[in-house]
Amino acid sequence: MQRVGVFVCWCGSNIAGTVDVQAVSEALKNEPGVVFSTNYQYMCSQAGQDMIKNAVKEHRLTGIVVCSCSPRMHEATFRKTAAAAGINPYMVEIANIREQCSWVHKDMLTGTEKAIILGKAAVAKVNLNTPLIPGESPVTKRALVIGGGIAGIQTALDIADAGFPVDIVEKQPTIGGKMAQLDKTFPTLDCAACILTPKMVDVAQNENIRIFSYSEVTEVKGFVGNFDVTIKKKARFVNEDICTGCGACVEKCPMKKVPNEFNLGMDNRHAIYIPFAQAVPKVATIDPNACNMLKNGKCGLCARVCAAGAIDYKQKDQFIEEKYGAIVVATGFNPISMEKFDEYAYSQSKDVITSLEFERLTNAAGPSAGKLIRPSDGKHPHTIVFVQCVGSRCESCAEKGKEYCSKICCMYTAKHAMLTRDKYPDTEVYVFYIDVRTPGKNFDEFYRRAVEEYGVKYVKGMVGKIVPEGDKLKVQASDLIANRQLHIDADLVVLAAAIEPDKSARPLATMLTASMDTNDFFTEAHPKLRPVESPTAGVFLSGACQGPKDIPETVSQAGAAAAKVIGLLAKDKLMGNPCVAQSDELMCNGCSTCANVCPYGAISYEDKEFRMPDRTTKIRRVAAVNPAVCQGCGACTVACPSGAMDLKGFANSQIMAEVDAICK
Amino acid sequence: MENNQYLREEIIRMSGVNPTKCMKCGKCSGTCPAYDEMEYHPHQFVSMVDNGEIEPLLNSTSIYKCLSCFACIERCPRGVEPAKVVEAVRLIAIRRQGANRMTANDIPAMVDEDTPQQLLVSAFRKYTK
Amino acid sequence: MQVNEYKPLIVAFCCNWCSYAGADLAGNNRLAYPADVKIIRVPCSCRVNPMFILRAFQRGADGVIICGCHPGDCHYTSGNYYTRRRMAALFSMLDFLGIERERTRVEWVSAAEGAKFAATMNDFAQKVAALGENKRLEDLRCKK
Amino acid sequence: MQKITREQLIEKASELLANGTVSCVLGWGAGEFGYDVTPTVFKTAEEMKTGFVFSDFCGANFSKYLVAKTQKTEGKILVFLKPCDTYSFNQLLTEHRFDREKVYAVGIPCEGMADISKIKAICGEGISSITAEGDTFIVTTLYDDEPIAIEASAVLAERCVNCKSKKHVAYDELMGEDGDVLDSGRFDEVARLEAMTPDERFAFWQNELSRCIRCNACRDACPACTCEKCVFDNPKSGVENKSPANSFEEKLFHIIRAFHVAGRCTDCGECSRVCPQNIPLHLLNRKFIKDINEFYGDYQAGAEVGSRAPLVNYTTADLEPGEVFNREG
Repeated sequence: MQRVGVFVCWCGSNIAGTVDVQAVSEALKNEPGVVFSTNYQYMCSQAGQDMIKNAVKEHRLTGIVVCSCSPRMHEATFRKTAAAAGINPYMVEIANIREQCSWVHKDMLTGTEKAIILGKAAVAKVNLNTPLIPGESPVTKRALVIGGGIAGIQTALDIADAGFPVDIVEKQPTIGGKMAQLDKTFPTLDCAACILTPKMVDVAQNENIRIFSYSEVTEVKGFVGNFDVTIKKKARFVNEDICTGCGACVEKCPMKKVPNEFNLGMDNRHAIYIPFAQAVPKVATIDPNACNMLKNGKCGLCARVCAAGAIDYKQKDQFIEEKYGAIVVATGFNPISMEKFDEYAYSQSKDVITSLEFERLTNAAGPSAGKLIRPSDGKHPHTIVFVQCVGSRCESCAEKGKEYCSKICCMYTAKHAMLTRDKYPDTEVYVFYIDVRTPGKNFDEFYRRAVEEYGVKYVKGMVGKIVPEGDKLKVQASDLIANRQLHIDADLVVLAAAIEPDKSARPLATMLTASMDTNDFFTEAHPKLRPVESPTAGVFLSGACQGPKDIPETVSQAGAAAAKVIGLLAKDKLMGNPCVAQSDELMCNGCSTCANVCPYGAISYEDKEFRMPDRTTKIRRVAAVNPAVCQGCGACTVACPSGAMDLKGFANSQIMAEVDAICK
Repeated sequence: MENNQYLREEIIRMSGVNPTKCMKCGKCSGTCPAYDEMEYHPHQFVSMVDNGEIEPLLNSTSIYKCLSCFACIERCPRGVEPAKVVEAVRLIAIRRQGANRMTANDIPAMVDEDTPQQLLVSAFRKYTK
Repeated sequence: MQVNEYKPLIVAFCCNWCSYAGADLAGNNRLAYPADVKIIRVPCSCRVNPMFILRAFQRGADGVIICGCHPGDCHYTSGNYYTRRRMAALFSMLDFLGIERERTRVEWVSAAEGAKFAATMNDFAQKVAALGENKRLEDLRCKK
Repeated sequence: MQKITREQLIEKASELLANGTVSCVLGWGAGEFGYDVTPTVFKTAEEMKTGFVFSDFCGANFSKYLVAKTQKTEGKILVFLKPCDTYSFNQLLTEHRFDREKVYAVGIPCEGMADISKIKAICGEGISSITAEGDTFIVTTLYDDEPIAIEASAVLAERCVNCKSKKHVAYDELMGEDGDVLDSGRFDEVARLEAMTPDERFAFWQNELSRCIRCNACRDACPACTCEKCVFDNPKSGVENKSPANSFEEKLFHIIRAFHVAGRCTDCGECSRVCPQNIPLHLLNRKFIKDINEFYGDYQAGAEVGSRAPLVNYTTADLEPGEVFNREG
């Protein structure tokens, strides 16, 4: 049995005006466990707190009930008081007799009556309280960034600048991501390479950053501050440490008909390749599916010309295990496949291209050296039609498109249209739109410039059908403002394809037990207030893996994620919230229901041996809650049919006792 | 589709309006008191002129239905001034031979006691050259 | 004229982050609601076990209301979505057993909605009072 | 009448015991009377020949016994599963309640099982034997001189009249032909109750549940109730009551039991079959199933291993609890 002390606060006249505090403290004296009950003008004042401390000593109290203002106001205060008096801070319960009683009820009788009942509930609860001690866990002072695009690069640089070591895992042979493929960037039109490549070099030169390129995360164990991660470094058949990136091997490689993924297959590369001139690390990679030497042992030319002797045909995948305190997901996005949009004839005509392909076509380092040509015949296009929202905001055809707005298309389409008119004033450029969405600094001005200064023809309405005919593309579309159908003979059609999270995100989310929405975007811990954190503690979100976003937004989010990581790594120890779920192994069925509802992936299962009454042993699967990860919502406690799962601080028995006290 | 660049440039010159500034919000038509009377509405004037589709406008009575109240100019968030476009189209029509909407002979039929004289004068100015 | 007006007993489970704060705000703004409403603080609406609700009825509560963050605003991301499904199923079941559907309610009250909290409680208390004492949940088994 | 015979099952079991595939058989053993069966583990073909039963009274769903038996047995256990049993089997696998590797499941067809209480309603108590002849049961009782003939179809169990599926969703081997998921009228009775006024519904359930004696048979037979320790047996849960202390508790028990199995209940009907007071407990479960289907889309627990039950899932667009009733108009 607890020895409970009850302290009723007047809060000046705030409480005492509507509640007979004397009657309350008298009434609560008779409650089970109560050995001391008093009232005072301001419990939260120094004098009030001293009164509590003295009473704890004098009456050997083990539990405290304060009838006062909302626990949201002074729970922390009175917990500190309890700790100072030498009892566990979680042995304090607050009865809210101000905000939820004296302030909302007018007459003394009802106010007093209710205050007594609320006090009784708090006493009933505190009788069942147990001392709780927040768990402590150490923090590994190293961060992992998954994905080496602009999001991952910026996050890694910011963390490294704060003095913490960071590893970047990038599945491609080079970091840089989508931004490296872009030509110019809106709304300022600086060239993507000019602003990105210096950052890539910074990453390569930063002592705190390691790059695992051509690598993937294969396993994640552990929890916030203590992740154990396995990284698979895929064999690139070139010794990274000695390759100088001179490119002699690439020149000599006889296998030159491999579709170049960096240029989206619009030209070819060699079997041994460096994705682009400014690649980081600037190291060659052999494509095992194309290399003759690796396929059938015939060739070996690259090894012969390599002055550094870096070629190693026998290289194997390597698995690296490393410990991290925090993980940042920056897996980025891809344009969706256009194959299913038959109405736009993407599969039928080479001259129907996606916007990313258009980027490569206009990029000086691209397949056409920056000259805008029709991919089919290399001719200069005169009439160009841009179609926005291809696959975006597409609710009815889930297997084709995405129901969300891809956010970046309006701006890059305006950019493409503007740049085309700027460089080739002889072209006629149409943009078909449903809405033009330009919420960003200098964004709308940018789009208006495309219309007003560059004479881009924006037509409200969608293209319904594109039919290749001769060397033209017959575009049939609607002009909703003029209320008529348009027929345009286009030379080139550019589709603003919706963007989707990278395919690697889903398996990664499973590994991280980080939650995702139905579109495979990572969910935030709070959509407004914690936008760069995953609900899974220690996992942070950077860039388009969380939702479509442009470069400025990605960079800000990357910085924000880095700040959160730095905040975490700066701590030596993590103090947990002690009010977490706990499973009683003896009653747990191991049915996984609780893990299904846990938003944080805090619950895992293990096979445990139990001694049975008949001295046999039995191995059963049981749940275990990781207190460092659990946030204490209690969803699992209700999902658990056997009642094995309970929440410390808000236990079934405690809440039930409150219910009983109120209903008596 | 008609694309009369000559007339387009002429109207732009006469009105001093840059139709590409229009962002097709429709506020001009939303505020127009003569909307129900018109076949082509203020926003369509701007957009059709921009597309060089002038002939349908010239042949429509919409150009005479505009009251020149300038509400559209007042309200346009982009400063496009649709009424000036309408006025310019009207002038193109009036300047064509015999295309005056009114002649002096039409006046007596319109006069009644309540009609202010000023209205007749301004209408005469507006519909003839 | 009835002298002793019947006073219902209402238990309100409020999530710590939104609804409990909403109730506090109602207090701050001195927005009155009946003293019949007694609030129990839970971390999240998804902490409310159907057993607590039935227990309250068993011990003589006349109405039980659960308040949580608006869907999409849950402090724990998804707790209230589970509450929504659980309570939809449970309340439908209570109705199936012939228990007055007005005795149970789920309401989303944000920390900013002090006025909504008070209005909700006034309305709920009024509806429950109109039903009178809760007999059905207390003694379903009562011998014929 | 069942298409598959006791002898065929014994033959199959003997074969699997002999070739070492399984070490024992979990099957229907003879009970006290000719028409009741008890879960029995047979170790040899000989044991089966004497004690194994398969008849129109083998409705019992033994999948839940696998939880305990697989823990205690070396080698694989042979279990015969009727189509409805396979759903429970899968649901238990979804919940990791036993090791699939330790079970050899043989799917057997089912033509529907007889309900002994329906037979007793016709011939009264004191049944000394029941034999099946074609589509007729010949029942002899202590009190009647002449055997009584009863059409099998007239005494088919309610759950078999409204059979939801003749399809086996899990097995290692199938005897006979597999059937299809059926379009049953199993929710008709729920719908009938829903159409009543609240007062009528209350009266209905008051009448039914007031007969409850808290024998816990429903819980003990239910394949979804496999908790290591039931909340109602656990003093820490705060709702412990092995026998009712006050008049409310049967109701609390049945509501909570239905809620705990909601989304997990495969609608096998064991609860109602074993209820000595003939309370239609399956209607509570079916109400949840019907609601879940209507609110969140059709879901059949146990149809596949690893599916996520509706009450531990959500969408952001789910209907509000308050809309549940508006929906009905």
